[in-house]
Amino acid sequence: MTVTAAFFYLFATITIASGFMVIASRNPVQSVLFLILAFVNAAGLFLMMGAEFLAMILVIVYVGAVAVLFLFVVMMLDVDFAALRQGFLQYLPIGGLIGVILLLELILVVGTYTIDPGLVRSPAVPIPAADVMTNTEALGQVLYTRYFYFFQAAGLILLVAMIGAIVLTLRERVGVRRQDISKQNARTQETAVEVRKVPFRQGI
Amino acid sequence: MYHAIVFLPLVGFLIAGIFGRLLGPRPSEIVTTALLFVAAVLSWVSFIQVGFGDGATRIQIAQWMSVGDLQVDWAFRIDTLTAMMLVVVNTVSALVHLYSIGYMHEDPHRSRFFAYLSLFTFTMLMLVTADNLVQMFFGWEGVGLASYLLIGFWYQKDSANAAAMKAFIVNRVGDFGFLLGIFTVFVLFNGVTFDAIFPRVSEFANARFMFLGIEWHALTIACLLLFMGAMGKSAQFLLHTWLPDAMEGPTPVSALIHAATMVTAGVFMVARLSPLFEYAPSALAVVTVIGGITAFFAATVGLVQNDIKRVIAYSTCSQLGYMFVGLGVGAYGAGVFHLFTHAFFKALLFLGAGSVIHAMHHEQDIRHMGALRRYIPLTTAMMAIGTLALTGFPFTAGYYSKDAIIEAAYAAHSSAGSFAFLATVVAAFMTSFYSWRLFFLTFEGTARWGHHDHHAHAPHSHEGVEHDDHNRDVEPASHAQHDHGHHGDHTPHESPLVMLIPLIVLATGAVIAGIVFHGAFIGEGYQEFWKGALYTRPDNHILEEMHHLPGWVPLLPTIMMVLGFVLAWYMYIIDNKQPAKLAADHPILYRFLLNKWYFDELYDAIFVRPAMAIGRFFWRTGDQKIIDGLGPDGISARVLDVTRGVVRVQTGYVYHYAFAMLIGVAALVTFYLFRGAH
Amino acid sequence: MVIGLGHYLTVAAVLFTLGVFGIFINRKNVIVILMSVELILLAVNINMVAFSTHLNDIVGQVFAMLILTVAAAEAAIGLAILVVFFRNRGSIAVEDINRLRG
Amino acid sequence: MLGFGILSGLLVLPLVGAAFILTLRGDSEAARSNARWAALATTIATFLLSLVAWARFDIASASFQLVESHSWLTETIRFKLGVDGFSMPLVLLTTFLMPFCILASWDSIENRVKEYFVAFLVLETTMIGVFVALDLVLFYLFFEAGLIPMFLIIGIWGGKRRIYASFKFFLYTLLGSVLMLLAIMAMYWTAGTTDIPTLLTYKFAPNLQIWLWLAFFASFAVKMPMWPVHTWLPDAHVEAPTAGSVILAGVLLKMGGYGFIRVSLPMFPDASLYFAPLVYALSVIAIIYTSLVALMQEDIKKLIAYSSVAHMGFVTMGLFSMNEQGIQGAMFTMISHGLVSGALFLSVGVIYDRMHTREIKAYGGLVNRMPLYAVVFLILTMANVALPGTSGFIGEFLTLMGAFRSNTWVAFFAASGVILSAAYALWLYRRVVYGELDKPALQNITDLNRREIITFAPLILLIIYYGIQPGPILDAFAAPTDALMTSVQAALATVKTAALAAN
Amino acid sequence: MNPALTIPAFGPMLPEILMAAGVLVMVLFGAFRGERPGYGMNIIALALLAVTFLAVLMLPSERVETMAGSFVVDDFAKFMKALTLLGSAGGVILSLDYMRREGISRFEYPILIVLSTIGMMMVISANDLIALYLGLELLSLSSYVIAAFDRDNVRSTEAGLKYFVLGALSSGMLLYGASLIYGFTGSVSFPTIASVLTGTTVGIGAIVGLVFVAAGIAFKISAVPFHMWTPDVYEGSPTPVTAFFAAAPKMAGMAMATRVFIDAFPGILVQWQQIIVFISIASMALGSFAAIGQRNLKRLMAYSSIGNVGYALIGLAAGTPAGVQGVAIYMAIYLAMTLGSFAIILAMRRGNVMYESIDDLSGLARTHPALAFCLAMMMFSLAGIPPLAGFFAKFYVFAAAIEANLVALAVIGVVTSVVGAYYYLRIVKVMYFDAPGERYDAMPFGVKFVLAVSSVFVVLFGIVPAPLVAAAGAAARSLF
Repeated sequence: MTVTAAFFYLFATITIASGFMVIASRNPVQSVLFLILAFVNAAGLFLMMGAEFLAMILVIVYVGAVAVLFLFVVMMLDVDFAALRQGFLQYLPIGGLIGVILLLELILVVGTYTIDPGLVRSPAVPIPAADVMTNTEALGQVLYTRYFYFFQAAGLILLVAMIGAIVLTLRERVGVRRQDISKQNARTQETAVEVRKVPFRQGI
Repeated sequence: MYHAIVFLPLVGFLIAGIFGRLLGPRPSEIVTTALLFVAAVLSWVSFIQVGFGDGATRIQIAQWMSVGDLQVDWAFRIDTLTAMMLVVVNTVSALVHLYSIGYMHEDPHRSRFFAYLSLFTFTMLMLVTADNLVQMFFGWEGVGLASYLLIGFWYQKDSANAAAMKAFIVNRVGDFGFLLGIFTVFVLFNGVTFDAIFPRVSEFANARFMFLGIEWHALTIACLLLFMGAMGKSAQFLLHTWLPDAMEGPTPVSALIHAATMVTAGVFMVARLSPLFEYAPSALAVVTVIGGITAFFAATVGLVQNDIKRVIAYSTCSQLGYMFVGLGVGAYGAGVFHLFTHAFFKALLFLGAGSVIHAMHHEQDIRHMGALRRYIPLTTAMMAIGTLALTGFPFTAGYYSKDAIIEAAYAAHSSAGSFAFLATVVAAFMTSFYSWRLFFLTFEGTARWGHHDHHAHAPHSHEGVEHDDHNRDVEPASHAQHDHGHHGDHTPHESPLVMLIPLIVLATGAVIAGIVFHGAFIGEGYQEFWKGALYTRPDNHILEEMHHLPGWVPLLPTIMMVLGFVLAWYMYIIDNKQPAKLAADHPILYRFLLNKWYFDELYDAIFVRPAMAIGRFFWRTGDQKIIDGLGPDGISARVLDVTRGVVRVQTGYVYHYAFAMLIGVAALVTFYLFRGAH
Repeated sequence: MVIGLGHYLTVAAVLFTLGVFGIFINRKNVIVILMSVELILLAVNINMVAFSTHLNDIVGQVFAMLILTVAAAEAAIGLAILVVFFRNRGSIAVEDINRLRG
Repeated sequence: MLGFGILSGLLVLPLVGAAFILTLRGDSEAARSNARWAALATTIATFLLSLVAWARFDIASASFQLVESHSWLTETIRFKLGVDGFSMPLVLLTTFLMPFCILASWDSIENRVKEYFVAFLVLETTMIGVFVALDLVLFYLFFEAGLIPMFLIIGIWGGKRRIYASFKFFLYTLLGSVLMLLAIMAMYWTAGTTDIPTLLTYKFAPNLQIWLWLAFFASFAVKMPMWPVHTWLPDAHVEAPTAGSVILAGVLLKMGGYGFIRVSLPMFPDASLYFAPLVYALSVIAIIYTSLVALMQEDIKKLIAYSSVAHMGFVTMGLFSMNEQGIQGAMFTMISHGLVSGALFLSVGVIYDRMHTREIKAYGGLVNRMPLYAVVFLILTMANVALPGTSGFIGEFLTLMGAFRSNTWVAFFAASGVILSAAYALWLYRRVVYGELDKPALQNITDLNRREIITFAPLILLIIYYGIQPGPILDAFAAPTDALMTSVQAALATVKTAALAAN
Repeated sequence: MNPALTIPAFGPMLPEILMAAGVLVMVLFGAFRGERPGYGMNIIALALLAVTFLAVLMLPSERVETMAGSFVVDDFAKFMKALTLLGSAGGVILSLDYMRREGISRFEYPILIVLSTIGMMMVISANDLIALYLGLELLSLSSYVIAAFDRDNVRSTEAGLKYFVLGALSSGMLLYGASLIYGFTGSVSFPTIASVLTGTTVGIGAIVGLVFVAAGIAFKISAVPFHMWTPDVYEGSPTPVTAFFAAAPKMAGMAMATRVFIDAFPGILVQWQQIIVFISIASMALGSFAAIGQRNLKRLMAYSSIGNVGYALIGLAAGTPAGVQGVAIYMAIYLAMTLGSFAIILAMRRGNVMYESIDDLSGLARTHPALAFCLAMMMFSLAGIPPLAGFFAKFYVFAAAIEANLVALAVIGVVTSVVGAYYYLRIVKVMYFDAPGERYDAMPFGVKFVLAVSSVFVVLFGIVPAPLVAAAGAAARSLF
């Protein structure tokens, strides 16, 4: 048993266990936290496979942004968690059975993995050896050239995400005071301050 | 000329039928009657030409059907048989037309009546002039239609409608056989014209034919099927039930259609097809037996009937049986001769009965008649002549023809012939008895018609164990003008001249037709007269043998006639308590006969009711429950069940939807794993 | 014992199943469903990277990276929809998302 | 004119009339009247045009005539029209019956008059289309398209259970025909074309023939309709307005028979021989079964509808007897039945318009007040029971003869229909027309009016004329029947050879 | 090692580039202009779609690959893109009046439609799994948002949420499948996959991957059993959005399915044919049966679209040029029928109330004869009754199935089409046979326009079918 294997089993076990906890945990906040744990350990697996850039992305983007976004929403939506507990086990047997069958089949399938060695030797874009070029650089080399199209498409998708999020959630609430910088800058003493002479002992 | 003979009645029909309402009744009567008289005169001319000269011919009128090897034309085949029939039909028809002018003079629908009569005459002429089986079938069904219309002429009478329907449907049963017979003939001979069939019959003398899975002697099955048609039309035993009911029609109709002409169409057909039947001895035996049974059976029923027309109707039925016996034993001439003479005396009897009914203000029950001789002497005389001719009084028409048949039956020396001989002899006795019974009850004895409210007295009948519903026997009183029967003069009155003239003419025929024509029809002039229109095989010598019988045989019918007369005289003149006593002593037999051997009830039980029950079953259970229930309605109900199930699956819960997707994927993956990749 | 491709694929398969499982077994809370989706995508990424390494082909990693990008966008939109739904319905319980059915 | 011929004209003319009626504005009495007259004029013009086609038609030729062909879906699936001796009389029947339908609807249709006539004119186009199509896809197109207007006619202007009846009619016949569509496609891929003249000469493999035959049979049997898929017909007939029934019985039912003669028999002769016993059995059952059912009906239209089923039994029996008499007789029966049953439904319409009921019980003694009607109804009844001298006889006689030649059992049982038809028809006549007029509601019923007389006169004249002189129609069938017989006999010969070889 | 820096050919991408540039302009324009009444943004979107449509038509007709083989243009892509653009335009036109009257008229709607359309066009032209996935996500994410566009409506947001959750699951499945295919074939590029997966040495992994990919695709075209979202989303979404969903993404989805199966997996046709046959039968059956139970028109149309996808898939199952031609024809005709039907649903408005129930059509033939006639024609067409366009659609797919010897499939297809005819007929019945209700408001111009165009197409297609048939034929041939 090598160190590699030990790390693999460590990361894999934690990933799977926390993945399980994501769906099993009763408190969504805990679920998010387990999700983060799963991602971090998955990043470990990525590292072991030599995909350093993706590992980092996973931690930075996922843990840093997406998971936090989840957490934020969970917190924001003031959900009564206590009321959300019934019925969990109602369909578990049949659902579980089918899930397990699917899992076994998938494992069976990957167990049969064979591939024509010729294909391995003739990849579309080979990964350069680590001493020639870092993983990050290699990705960057193809992403902006060969896969420029995908890059742009991903941009459009993010645009959609932005527009979508805005169009759904942004509300122009009446009665809400907003900061308007140009208005602030345009203020002068005349418009902002009115000097009144207050009559003595009478008030306004 | 033949065009005129056949089509003049049609012209009459069209004129009276289409313009009758415009013209009014009188012109319709005159036109149709006049045309018929012209046709009748022409018929006699042609009869003399053809029968005693050399006028046999074929006249093509038009093509009818031409389909593949089936060629059917509208054409006349004129030979002696046809010419004879033309005479019978047109003469009787013309006389009946004339008679009807008087008989129907109160009826508002007279023009329709005359149109129907002419239509009937036309179709009957088409039948007898047919040169092929299909045209004959045209006439065959055409007369059926006319009969239907005329029986149902008084459409307000439900019984008349029922009788009309019955007549048509029972005839259709016969036609069913006729059709199949035509087909068989066509398959055998590849043609339906007589010219195509007759010369080739001998080729098929031993041919076999598969029919309904049985291999038959081809000509026998063909003849049997055709004979089935004849049975229907000629009211032979088993298919006879319509004829008595047909008396619901006006009396002239009974005379024309149900005595003289239409009902003899079956006889004509067998005679016409004698070349076929000659080669089908088994079929002839059947004809003989059926004829014998009919002669006997109808006579038995006739013994006890009380309706004047029904008695004569059963007599007709019985006489038709005689004719078939004549044909069946091979003596076609005798059968046809009886047809010829019978037309005269039976039409005479019917018209005479009509005259009686007319005199009695539409009373038909002979139990309510009596002593009419004094009131309507001429009618009585005519009826007497008719009765004499019917019973075969020597030297009247019936004497020659009927006795010839009885002799021929004896001469046949076959078991069927012997049976027929016995049946006809017994029937001759009964014929005599019931004919004279009718005569005595009607014209002799005491007048039983004085009390016009006899309907109210239930057990007035002197034979009265039971009797028919009176309403069935009375022609409708709805003829507006004809209400004098109820509050006017009840005295019977002699009929007008237009009704009497036909009686006289027919009576003349009934007396002399036998003497004049027996030589030509069945005697020494046979060959020259028929000129092959009636075919007999070379080995058929029955006409010869008829003349070499033991001496008692020709005497027997006359003896029977006398016995019958004497018995009737005894029972209805001397000791008129006897009949009732006799009926009371043998109630079962009496009822059996009175109810016509229960044939109507039997048919009702085995055909009519089951047909309706099956029809209802097919409809309610077959169509609605089974076919619709399992078919469209059932399927749509199942579809809706499925729909409800499917809609219930769409629960609205995301996890169910996801689960469905998972199942889909898992199922497909499993499928491929188990199936394995190729 | 050499850690090969099969190990990674198995981990991915387990994660994938857990993700799917989380979607339809969950009755509580839509957010957990969104997280389950993230698990599925993580499993796919593990697959992608594992294959990429095994095939010595960088396309898999590019694909994985794009998947990450899209996953982020997806999460954003999903949460946005979730928020508007919550505003209307006052609940994010899975059982309550059932106005539309039949 | 762009190479479009007289047959296209027959298809387009009714549509033009329909379009014209659609342009009429408003629902005033004047507009309705205009719609009626426009429809009548259109149908008469169409009839006249079909007479022109008839005049140009060479009766002695077995080939397709007045052919026109335009590219349509692809080069192999073309818009091809033409007529031969089988279809020409049916086209004439269609165009001939249409004016009567319009006349029959003159007063009885009171609401949505325009739509009604539009539906009828569209229906006419589809019916003519079925008979003149020389491409199977086109044939199918018209075959099915007729469902739409008929569905609307039954559903909008029908009786009480019109919705049930219209759905049953539509779905039943649709289910039957979709299988035919698949068969057409299979033929397309096998023979490479859907051109009917080409397919008539194409020899399909016997095994394929079996399946194709069955698929077509599913469609035609429902359309005919044959037992046991006949139950839509009584419902549809009963609920349809008078003119709808006329067309349904007069023309739509004929499409099934036409299909058999156009497709099943000539293109699948082996299969037709193979399945002839089945068709015989169904035909005989239809004749006896439906006649018995007709006997028990309480609704006049239903009775006539069942009698139609029985008559169609004669048609199928005749067609599959596969000899001249049978085939020509069957074709003749179709024409004759078109006239007779059409006229019968018209005559039911006459009293329905007056009394608004079709219950037999509600009538009785009509002859007292309606003598003319009684005559008309009598003649039609007699034609319906195939009295010689009416057109009904020719067909029934020939079909029976044809059947007798190939199977005596069939003829034997079918001939019993002769008895049963007399029973139900006369019983109906007796219950409706004869008897005393004692129903209070009937006391003021009026006899035929001038329009109705004009409607019936030509029909009755033709019924009798063709009964006496069937030549004009029969001769048209002769040439194509001969052609058909050769192909059928060739198939018969192969079967016999095979049987001999097997022995 | 520096990969050679080559500039890819942008020509074939011109329509997409136009759209992308246009949408950015629209975003900027909208952001600066803010919320103002009027149809300005919609007009721009329509103009953009029109220009793109022309650009698509002007593309060369031979097959061109670009973007390192990720993007392909051929006749098939042109045909389907044209349909998609028409569908999107329909979605925009139908929304014009509706959005304003419902008070949800915002400039993002046309933008999202356009973005979604870009996604569709990417999908249609995708020549590898990554492009496919990205296009699909672009399409889907926009769709989720516009499903929930009526954000203050609980039904609309529920529709969006359901659509999103299930859509995310399906794209996860698709991705998992893609990863398996990638792993087992060593490539994401369709031509390469096709060249690898030939002969008899196809591993189970690729097939399982294909199953997962098929699941993702089937979700998009709402084929059973991945259809469950469809009725709910169709019912809940604002009606023009539903019309859009039923029209445009279906085109792209079918194109995607066709391209994936025909282009990438021709070698294992026997394997995937069974998947398609299965989901085709299931879709046809479910579409027909479930629709009978519906009272809501939009929901009914959802089941109708499920059924129609089943029919279109028959053509795909055949896997032959005739089959693809059938798919293309089917989708074109389906587009017209579906837009026409939704136009009528959108015409059912009195004041501020929209009516969606079948019973609300009662007696429409009396109150709005023309409208009723159009809807009746749509329904008969959907039922596949000749001579309406729907018949030809079915004709071509069934013909393809027969050619490919899929007789059982064809028979089941025609039988379910008869079942389906029942619910189409029921609508006709309600309109024509039942007693009339009150009149509806006059149709807005856009709705009228869409209805008129689609009705004319549906009714008169049978007279001149050749151009479309020929174009579809060319499209189909370009895939083989």
